[in-house]
Amino acid sequence: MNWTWFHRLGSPPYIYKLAGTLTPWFAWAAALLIAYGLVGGIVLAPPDYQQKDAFRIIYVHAPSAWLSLMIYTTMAVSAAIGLIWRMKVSHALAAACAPIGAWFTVAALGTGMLWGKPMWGTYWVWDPRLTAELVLLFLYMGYMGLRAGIEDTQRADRASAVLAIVGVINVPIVKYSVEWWNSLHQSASVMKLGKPDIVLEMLIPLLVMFVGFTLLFFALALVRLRAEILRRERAASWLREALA
Amino acid sequence: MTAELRADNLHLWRGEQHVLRGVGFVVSAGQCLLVTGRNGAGKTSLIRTVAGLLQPEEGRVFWRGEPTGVDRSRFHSETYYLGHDAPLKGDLTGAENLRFGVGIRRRFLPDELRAALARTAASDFADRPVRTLSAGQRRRIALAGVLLTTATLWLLDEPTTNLDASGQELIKTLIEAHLAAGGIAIAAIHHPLELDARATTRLELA
Amino acid sequence: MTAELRADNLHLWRGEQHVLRGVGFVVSAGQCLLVTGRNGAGKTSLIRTVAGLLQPEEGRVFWRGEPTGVDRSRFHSETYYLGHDAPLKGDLTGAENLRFGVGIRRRFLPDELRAALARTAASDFADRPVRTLSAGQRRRIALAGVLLTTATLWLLDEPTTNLDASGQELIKTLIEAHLAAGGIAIAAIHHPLELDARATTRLELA
Amino acid sequence: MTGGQSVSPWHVARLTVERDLRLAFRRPAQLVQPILFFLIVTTLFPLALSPELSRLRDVAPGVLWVAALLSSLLALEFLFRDDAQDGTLEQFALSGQSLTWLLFAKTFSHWLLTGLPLAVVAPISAGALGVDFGSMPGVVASLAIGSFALSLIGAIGAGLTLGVQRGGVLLSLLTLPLAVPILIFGARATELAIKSEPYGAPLYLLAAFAVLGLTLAPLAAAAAVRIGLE
Amino acid sequence: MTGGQSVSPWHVARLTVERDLRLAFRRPAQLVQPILFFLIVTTLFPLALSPELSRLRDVAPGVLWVAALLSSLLALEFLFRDDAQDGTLEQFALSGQSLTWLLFAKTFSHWLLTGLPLAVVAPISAGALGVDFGSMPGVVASLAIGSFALSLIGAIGAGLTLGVQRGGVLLSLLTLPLAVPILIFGARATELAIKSEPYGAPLYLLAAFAVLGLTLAPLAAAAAVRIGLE
Ligand code: HEM
Ligand SMILES: Nc1ncnc2c1ncn2[C@@H]1O[C@H](COP(=O)(O)OP(=O)(O)OP(=O)(O)O)[C@@H](O)[C@H]1O
Ligand SMILES: Nc1ncnc2c1ncn2[C@@H]1O[C@H](COP(=O)(O)OP(=O)(O)OP(=O)(O)O)[C@@H](O)[C@H]1O
Ligand SMILES: [Mg+2]
Ligand SMILES: [Mg+2]
Repeated sequence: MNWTWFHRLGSPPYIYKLAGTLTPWFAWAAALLIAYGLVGGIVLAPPDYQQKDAFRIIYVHAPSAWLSLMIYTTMAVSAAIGLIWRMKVSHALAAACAPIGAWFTVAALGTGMLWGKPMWGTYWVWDPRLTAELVLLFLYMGYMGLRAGIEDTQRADRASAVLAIVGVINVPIVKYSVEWWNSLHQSASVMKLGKPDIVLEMLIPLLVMFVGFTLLFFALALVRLRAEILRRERAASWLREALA
Repeated sequence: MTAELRADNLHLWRGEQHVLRGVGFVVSAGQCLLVTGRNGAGKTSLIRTVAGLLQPEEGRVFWRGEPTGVDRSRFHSETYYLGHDAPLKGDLTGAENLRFGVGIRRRFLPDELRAALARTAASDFADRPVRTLSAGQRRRIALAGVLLTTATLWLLDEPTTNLDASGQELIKTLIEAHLAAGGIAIAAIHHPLELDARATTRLELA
Repeated sequence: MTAELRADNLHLWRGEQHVLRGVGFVVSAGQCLLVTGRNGAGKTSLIRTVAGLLQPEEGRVFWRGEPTGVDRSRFHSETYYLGHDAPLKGDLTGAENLRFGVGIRRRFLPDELRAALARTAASDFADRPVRTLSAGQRRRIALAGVLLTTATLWLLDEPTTNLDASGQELIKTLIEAHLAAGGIAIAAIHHPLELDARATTRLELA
Repeated sequence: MTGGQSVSPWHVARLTVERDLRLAFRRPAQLVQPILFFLIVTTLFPLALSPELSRLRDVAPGVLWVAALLSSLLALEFLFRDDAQDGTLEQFALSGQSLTWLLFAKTFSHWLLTGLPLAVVAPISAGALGVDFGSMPGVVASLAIGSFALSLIGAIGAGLTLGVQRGGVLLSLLTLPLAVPILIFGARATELAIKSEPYGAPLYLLAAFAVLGLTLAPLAAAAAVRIGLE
Repeated sequence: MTGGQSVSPWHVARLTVERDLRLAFRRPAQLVQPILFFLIVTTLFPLALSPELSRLRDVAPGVLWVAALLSSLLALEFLFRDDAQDGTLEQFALSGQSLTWLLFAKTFSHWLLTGLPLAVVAPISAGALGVDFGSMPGVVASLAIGSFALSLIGAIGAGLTLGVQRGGVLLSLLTLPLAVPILIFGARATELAIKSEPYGAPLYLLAAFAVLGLTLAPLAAAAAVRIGLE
């Protein structure tokens, strides 16, 4: 089997350039999709017969929540790759993901709380899903805290990788908490096997928002990844050549 | 293959610093490598790299012809590393420290323990909690541990630190006996150690 | 009264051991007392007793003719003690360590700080966190602290530990300059320090 | 040269546990500290809250479990700390023995010294909070199993924070999210036991966590410790 | 020889506080840890207890105060520990400056770094426990003053446990009994604040404790540290 592609992925200069090329594409696509999704969701979709307009928070809430989980998984997988194959770029990617994931988690929590007030009459309840999402935020913070606590980049990489991998256990807990425990929170209506039970006019903008958020994540992650690579490789010769 | 330690083109960065720049050497059974160099030259870093506690960016260390990373536990079971600080528990006595510390590596009889302590002139205080020992007394306990382990490869970082004149002499005798029995030693030193020149290689780090 | 340190008939027990048995000496301005003795003889204990960190069972220490316990803070403001381990914060740089560590004793200009660091050949790494320094580099930072404090009485426990050959020489030069300026030094040593014989007294602990 | 008999894994584990127990018994004051801490925290609540027993009994599971968790966390900090400082951990890593196994032995003796005693004295606190005598077996069992799982999970965090100065609080931060399921099921088991309802289900879940921890945590801890030694 | 200008007590204190702040800011992760710990502990309770807000509000003062106390205690362990280990404390004692004053400066910066931030973030936890927004000033004030008193009292314990390995739990044991009055009055002030009743009386008592601590604790701590150095 030909492994050159894999080794190329491990090379900082290659990734640095690749990321630079891809970022604008992702950024523009994200902007367009999110704009369309917002218009579609907030203006065009009909109000919910039960929730009236409050349900429109879903267009930010659900994609943020999905991404908070997806980003954690991405982070853990790339940390694992870094740990196993000693790939520096992979660690850099994991480090780049963490703050973005944390912000999406904050967004999911924040919009969820805003939504909770009209729906459940309170901003916060100690419900399994909500709690697990909060734990996810703590995990992100623990990850960043551990990184910040260890000066040496390589040691920080590997130590935090172990944590990211161990913490991945929480992802299925968030995902399936609604089914395992009876929860106040909505159970999966879109992200599930079989047909989604939500009307099409509501669904399409939601999916568009989801794809838009994902691309936004890609764009942000690549920008941060480039910064990470710059920081790590500041002594390397290829960088001096690239910048000269 | 007979005992032989080889390092090839080791490159190590510590933070911003390129500490080891292509260091290489071969030491075979009955030989001692004395590592010298000014403060900060990289002696400790080299010894820790050989022990496997630091990962070099480039280059490898071979033990009996095989990279040390391949069968790490076999390599480690033949190696003993003694760093700047002796790995002793203040609340245990010297003898207890050795019983547990060396005990996880090999079984030995109480007599062997006593003999090792006697050789480093540590018998008198081996039954006092290490916490109450002077700096040099601690080193002597740790040295008894080196003997008791019967490892083939000794990695010693400034072994004479804190030792009095008789202690300096002791280090010399111990290393000589170890080499005579076919062992290998790598020692970082600042003060000259008058070992038999034929058995000694010097490595000056810059 | 001019600078003079006198110890009278010091007796100190550590645990079960009668470590100092009637030790006494006088050192006056421009003089150095070299304390030698085998491991565990009581060198560290003696120095810590003089500094006031250990209380002798019997005997007293006099500074400028007065018992040191009487005006402890005046005695301490004229004394600097450097023990087996250098009192440095790993997270601060060498320069910061001195700025805060010595800063609570006296005010000094940044130039003085730079000069002290230069004299111990520590300028190159004075701006790196101490955590990332080698054993000898740390000692050099600590020695710059000794200079910067401008104390009259230096209490040094094995000052040459971890230092390379140039460092051994440095210690000698620093102590000589200190004595020439009318200072007093007490140093516990294992390796001979070739100081001017006229300015040196030896105390062999048994 | 490398002579002498080789050592069996059991011998290695026995020596490691024996060493830790001996160290602990050298300072008996230390032995009772986690217990006393637990007892004090559980008595603080009635002080800060209200002394009505009925209300206390309602919060008893929560109080007992939070106190147990905190007491574990406090003690966890020392699981590897001393050994890291004096170089013992380095010697473990260079001993040629399995680091995973050595760390597991250490974690086990840590539980023997901190978790188990806590479960044993829990009836005192529980009694003071108004729990009936008949409910005690459930309380003790859930705390014993739960604290074992906590020790195992904590070992990962303790390994990870080795290189970090003042890792204590960071350790708590890393361990708590992972410990939440244990807290929830443990408190649930205790609550059911106090209400004299069957508490088998959450207890089995707790045991499942412990088994999961048993297989994974020492591996992760060993990886973490290796990194920490660099 | 002993030349140079002599230093004023203010300069000494400023340097000491500056050093501690700088050390803390060198590791920003450490700075937020006590806060996070506090937030996490206060969120643990609802998990172990029950998620009903009305019931939570009842226990809120107790939970907040116990969490604050524990977070203080955890942090206290490091008040002198690092300085003792690396010999800084020894140099303090031998500096010719007043050890009492130096230790007071250290205690003050410790409060700045751990107690004060905790009081500042308390409204978040209080909110999660169902406390109304209007009650927050009382909650914050009582925690700020209380944590200062706790730091002072803790300094004595921290000094006394210097010589003791793994002093952490012993430290808690020594400090807790002295901290109980603070806990009681603090929780009382917070409770009154939550119920929107006047909470001045317990708050003054808390302040009185802080002043008492201010005058006595550094003296006792200095004596304790001197003994610990032997
Ligand atoms: C702070 C409070 C909240 C948190 C932490 C939270 C968390 C989450 C999470 C983690 C997901 C993603 C689940 C998955 O991927 O399967 C999600 C999805 C969702 N949430 Fe929330 N939520 C909160 C409040 C609310 C409220 C108040 C509502 C409305 C009543 C709501 C409705 C939804 C819906 C409809 C979805 C999409 C479900 C799907 O199709 O998978 N959430 N939320
Ligand atoms: N804390 C203590 N408790 C009891 N005994 C002690 C303590 N510290 C040292 N001793 C004993 O006191 C004696 C003198 O110790 P000291 O450290 O002064 O020796 P030293 O001359 O400095 O030795 P070295 O050359 O090894 O540094 C030794 O026998 C030692 O074992
Ligand atoms: N943890 C670290 N992070 C960054 N740099 C380090 C670290 N440890 C050591 N260094 C640097 O690496 C270089 C080599 O250090 P090392 O400890 O190997 O020197 P050494 O030859 O043992 O010196 P000494 O004689 O003083 O013990 C030094 O310049 C040191 O400052
Ligand atoms: Mg070295
Ligand atoms: Mg000594």
